[in-house]
Amino acid sequence: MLHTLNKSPFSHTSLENCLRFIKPDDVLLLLEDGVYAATRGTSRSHLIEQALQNGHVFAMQADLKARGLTDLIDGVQLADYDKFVELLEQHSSHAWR
Amino acid sequence: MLHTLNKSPFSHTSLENCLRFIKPDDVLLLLEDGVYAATRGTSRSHLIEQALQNGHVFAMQADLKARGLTDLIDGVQLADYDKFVELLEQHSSHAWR
Amino acid sequence: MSDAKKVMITVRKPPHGSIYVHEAIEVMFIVASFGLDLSVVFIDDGVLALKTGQDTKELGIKGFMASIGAFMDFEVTKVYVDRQSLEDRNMSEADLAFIGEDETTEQPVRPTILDSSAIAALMAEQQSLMAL
Amino acid sequence: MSDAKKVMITVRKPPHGSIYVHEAIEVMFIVASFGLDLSVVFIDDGVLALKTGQDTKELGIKGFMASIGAFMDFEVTKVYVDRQSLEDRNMSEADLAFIGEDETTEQPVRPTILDSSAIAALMAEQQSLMAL
Amino acid sequence: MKFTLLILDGPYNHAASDSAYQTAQAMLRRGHDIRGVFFYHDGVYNVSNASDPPQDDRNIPQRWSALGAQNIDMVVCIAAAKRRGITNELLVPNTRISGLGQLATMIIESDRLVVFGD
Amino acid sequence: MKFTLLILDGPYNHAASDSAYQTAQAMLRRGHDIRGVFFYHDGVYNVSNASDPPQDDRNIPQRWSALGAQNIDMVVCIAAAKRRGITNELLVPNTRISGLGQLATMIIESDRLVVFGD
Repeated sequence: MLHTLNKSPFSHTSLENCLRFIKPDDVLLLLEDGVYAATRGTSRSHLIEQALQNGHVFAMQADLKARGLTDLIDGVQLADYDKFVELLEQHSSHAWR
Repeated sequence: MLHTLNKSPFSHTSLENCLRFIKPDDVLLLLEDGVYAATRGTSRSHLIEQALQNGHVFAMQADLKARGLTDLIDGVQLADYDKFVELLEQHSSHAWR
Repeated sequence: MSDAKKVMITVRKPPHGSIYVHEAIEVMFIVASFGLDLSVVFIDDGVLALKTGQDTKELGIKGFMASIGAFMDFEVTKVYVDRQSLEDRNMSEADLAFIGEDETTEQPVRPTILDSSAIAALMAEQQSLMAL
Repeated sequence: MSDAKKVMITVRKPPHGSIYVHEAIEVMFIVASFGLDLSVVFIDDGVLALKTGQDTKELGIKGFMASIGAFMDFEVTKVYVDRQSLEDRNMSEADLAFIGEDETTEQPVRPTILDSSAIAALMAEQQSLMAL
Repeated sequence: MKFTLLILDGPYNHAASDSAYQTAQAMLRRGHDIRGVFFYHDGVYNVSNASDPPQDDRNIPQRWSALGAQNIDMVVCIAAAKRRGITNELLVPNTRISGLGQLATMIIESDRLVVFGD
Repeated sequence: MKFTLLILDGPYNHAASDSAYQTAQAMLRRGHDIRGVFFYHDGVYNVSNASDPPQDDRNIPQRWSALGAQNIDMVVCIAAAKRRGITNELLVPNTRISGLGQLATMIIESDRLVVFGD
């Protein structure tokens, strides 16, 4: 499964709710405001740290750049739209909005 | 001050954020999906219980009925639109969305 | 039906503050009518859409309690609710609206409550997942 | 100016995922130009709009870093940021973009960081509050 | 008392528009003046004459139009409207498109501003 | 592979519409077919020909229209469109209004569905 998530972890509970439904080896792709979850040292960083223990976490590079985010949690991988489509080829996806 | 809040406390952090800015004797009015915060025994009930220690909390009756909510936290008062306007007469308002 | 594509609709928004649930139900009825193998899962605030006793008259908007009661009539039969989401909202099985009647026993039927791990397993079986 | 009505604009949404911040800035510039006594407060995810180093080119959308840098030129001078919101997001004063230059010292100026109690006190003084 | 309402989200999709309308009705019932209603962000979709809701549902643009007929200034922000495709031809009667300056003026001429949005 | 995209929120207001477009472009780059793009909820606002964004901004409805010109089926849900005021007269070229059955058909005829929304 590929889980996509586009909400800030500070204003929405989508990320913490989504984590209950991620199985080992599932992939989580952060896009739009979801990429804020990938930043280090915040009050919500533990959520992605937890997700990384189970499976892969990607963050959309264009969304990170737009938001000036460079200090990412170790293990978060960068994705562009081609990578996103590659993940979509490999998995069915659910959008956590 | 009158604070209005229209977001579910389960999906959004608006309520807990709003509480930091409520002063003693301020009024909090829950409307739309915000009225879910007024229900008893949930994982978020403590937020309104906390708000009640400082000031008045109202919940819009039409929104409660629409959502089938009857088991409210003690101290939450019911409001209709005339009461809402009465509160608006007495206070400037900020909308926590 | 076993060859039919598996499609899941997830509902995670609360009712009435927005039109999402209302329009999600319209999709359920159509998708079911096309013979797709539909599962519907209510998660997070979505479980609030199933609460008994909702009355939107005073709000001046159309509710959808009647549609929920007709789920099974419209072949929306696999209806699941996330247990944790219910507990967080102080809801129990008795708070859930009926979605139709059992064909043989004629007893009213409620959605099925599942743990999140069971829902995750169900998600993994789907060909398409629609978060509405 | 002391007779001017006190108006506060609060920004609580994050940038770029939606147009709210972009359109909020348009309102700030107009309200300030009408001689209203404007305060602007960035709270919750709104503080992320002020982060340095944002580059929306690759996203294909217009950013608003230039507008933020021109706040003081457009008479948006009372700009406040909630301290707790910064801390939750691992941001410090150095992460905040400049909003213009001090007229006398010509030094670049950052928004002013305030505790929530100070912001609440400021809110109480306003005649109108616009949550955008 | 003189009120201005600021409406930030679209009709049908979000309840903000309904809450605002009910509040406006209550203001009039209680004898207040409404200086104006200003539509911003997705709120500009509220006054489209092309809206054709189901027969048994409320007609939100018509409701706003009826409020405008009571001599209440109903203004749609031009910048927000342009990008979202709301033009003069699409407006219900008794509403108009203008600039954000109208919002500033409404605030200046009102005692209270009330904001409704998602 | 054959993809269908479901778009649930409006243009400019939410990035969902932009993300969907960028994803569609990448799908075509990688040699995939797009069976269709279906616009639902506020997504129906994406294809209004009345949209007139600033000169220096992207034109979202035109982008969808250009995608439709590449023989991709661009469908707007009729029920969602009616209440929100999107009519046949307001559609950009290469898009059409139809029922939810088209979404069901797209799903049946696709390998993957991808959802974009606020």
